Amino acid sequence: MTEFLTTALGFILAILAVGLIRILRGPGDADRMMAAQLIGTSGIAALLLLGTVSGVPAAVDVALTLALLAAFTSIAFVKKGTSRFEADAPGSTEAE
Amino acid sequence: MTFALALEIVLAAVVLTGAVWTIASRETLPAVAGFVAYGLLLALVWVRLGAPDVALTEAAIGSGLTGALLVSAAARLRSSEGPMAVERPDVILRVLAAVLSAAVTTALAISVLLLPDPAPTLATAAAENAAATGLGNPVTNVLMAFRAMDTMLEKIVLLLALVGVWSLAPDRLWGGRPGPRHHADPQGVLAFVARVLPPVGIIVGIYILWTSADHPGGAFQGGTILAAMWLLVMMAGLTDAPPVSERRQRLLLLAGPVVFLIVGLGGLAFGDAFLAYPMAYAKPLILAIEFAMIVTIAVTLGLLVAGPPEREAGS
Amino acid sequence: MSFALDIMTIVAVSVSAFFFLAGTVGLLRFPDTLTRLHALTKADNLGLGLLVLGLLPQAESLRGGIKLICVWIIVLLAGATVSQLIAYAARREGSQL
Amino acid sequence: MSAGTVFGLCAAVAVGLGLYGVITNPQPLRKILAFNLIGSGVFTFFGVVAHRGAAAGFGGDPIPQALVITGIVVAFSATALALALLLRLFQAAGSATLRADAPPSAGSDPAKP
Repeated sequence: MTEFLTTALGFILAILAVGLIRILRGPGDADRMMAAQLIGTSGIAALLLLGTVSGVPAAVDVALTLALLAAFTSIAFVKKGTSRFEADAPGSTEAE
Repeated sequence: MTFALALEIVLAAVVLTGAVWTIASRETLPAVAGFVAYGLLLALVWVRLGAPDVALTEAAIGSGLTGALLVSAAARLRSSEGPMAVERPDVILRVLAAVLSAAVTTALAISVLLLPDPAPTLATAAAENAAATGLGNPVTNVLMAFRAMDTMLEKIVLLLALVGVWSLAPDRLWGGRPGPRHHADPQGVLAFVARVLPPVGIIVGIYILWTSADHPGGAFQGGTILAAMWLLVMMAGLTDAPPVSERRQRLLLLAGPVVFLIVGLGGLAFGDAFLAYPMAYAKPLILAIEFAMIVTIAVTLGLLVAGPPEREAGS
Repeated sequence: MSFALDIMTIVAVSVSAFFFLAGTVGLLRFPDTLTRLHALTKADNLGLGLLVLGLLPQAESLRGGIKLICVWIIVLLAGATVSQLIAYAARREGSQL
Repeated sequence: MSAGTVFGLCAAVAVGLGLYGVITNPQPLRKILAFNLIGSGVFTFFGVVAHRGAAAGFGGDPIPQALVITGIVVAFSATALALALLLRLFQAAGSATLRADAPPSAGSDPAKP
């Protein structure tokens, strides 16, 4: 079982590396944000697998923290320090 | 064993990809993204090194909060990037820097390979004295009891950094509110997530503190989550950053260090030394310090990310 | 019983790896931003969800299992939100062209 | 080759990369990034030392681990202060360069906060 999960972990890490390359290539900011999102999710997946493989149950706590902070950082990336998130401002959203 | 070794080599290679990207990227924002990914992967390394406490800290502070701080700074500095990107140091300097860096790397690599065997360790000493505090997590024991002085001074360093950041404000804005006022559609997605996520985050943050008695966790890590949730609510425009002159906020900033100091002085008065906890009360005292500290840490970290005052208090 | 649980882990983790692969291939190969975003959400929701499902039988305690599910729920919530924000950003970028 | 050795070598490379970045990159923000890279490399190195000291049923020596946690927090506060200084420099001088002879860029209006 450990061998299988280790292989899966290696695979997820490879996907994460692909996500890194996507950030490198761009081209637009949107693609970079998507790649960051993929890195966050696959990082959490890798962490859960690693915790099981290495027998560190606290890895789940790390994953919880990472999930919350990844959401926070992703949103900070999308906002990029601007005070107004333009697409979300009244007027530019679709009529509800 | 070879399976595990292969895994470690793959992990190290991916970590270094992030590091190379952080240095080599031409634009700043992708470099910051690379650094955040690097921090995330470093958390994996820490889990692998048997240090989930450090993994939590790296994931929360090293990657998440530092990332948010760097992103907003990078976005504000973007307009200065144009002429700067062209400006490159000459070839000789770069070659010299490369030689120097390679030399440092080689020296460190050699010292890794030559580390003494068996390694010196204080783990046995930490285990022998664990009964004195009644806590099961050795790292919390070291942070809160054996080396409590370090932790207290670190709180004061955080506070000094905040004072430093605040004092960068122009005179006329002193006492004002940090950062820009954020606005977002109150019915929009951002406001939605800023309403749903923080309650979950607060529970997780307190859980991380609570569990730190016997399992990996702690006040820094929990406090960072709380700070991130507060910043999220601010980013969604649901609340405003308080003016730096606000008295309640100042009290919260001081709560952790003051409780720490009082307990420390109590040790001096009733016990053997500064910060010596009486055996019977060690655990409740440590918990009291940690609860005061998580509040202070959350407020301090949040305000450090928010930055110096930029608007007048009334605005 | 433990054998059946192991089989469940292997199947769920394999399928989850497939979804991660699909999401990544989509992210690299799909022609425009919104379709790439569509591919990405598969990795988020199904990939991680199936991984959590696969790791549940290996969890050491009930508390560990509950925390695993919490991780997935937080990622789902955050992923759904951030995907929308990215889509807005992409539309803004597109309209500027 | 033990578990720690791989990550120890990884840490050595991270320190070297960070040092190169600090020296060669002209942008102060990138220097701060690179400096953080050096810091995390040193922390990882220390983590390898802690891992080798695993004894008494612990996964590693808790003393270096606790020191690294303190170090990460202090590194964060230093980064926050450095970035605030940089942004203030940008506001006051209109450019974020460290060169003394740099012309003020058109990026920002110094009079505007």
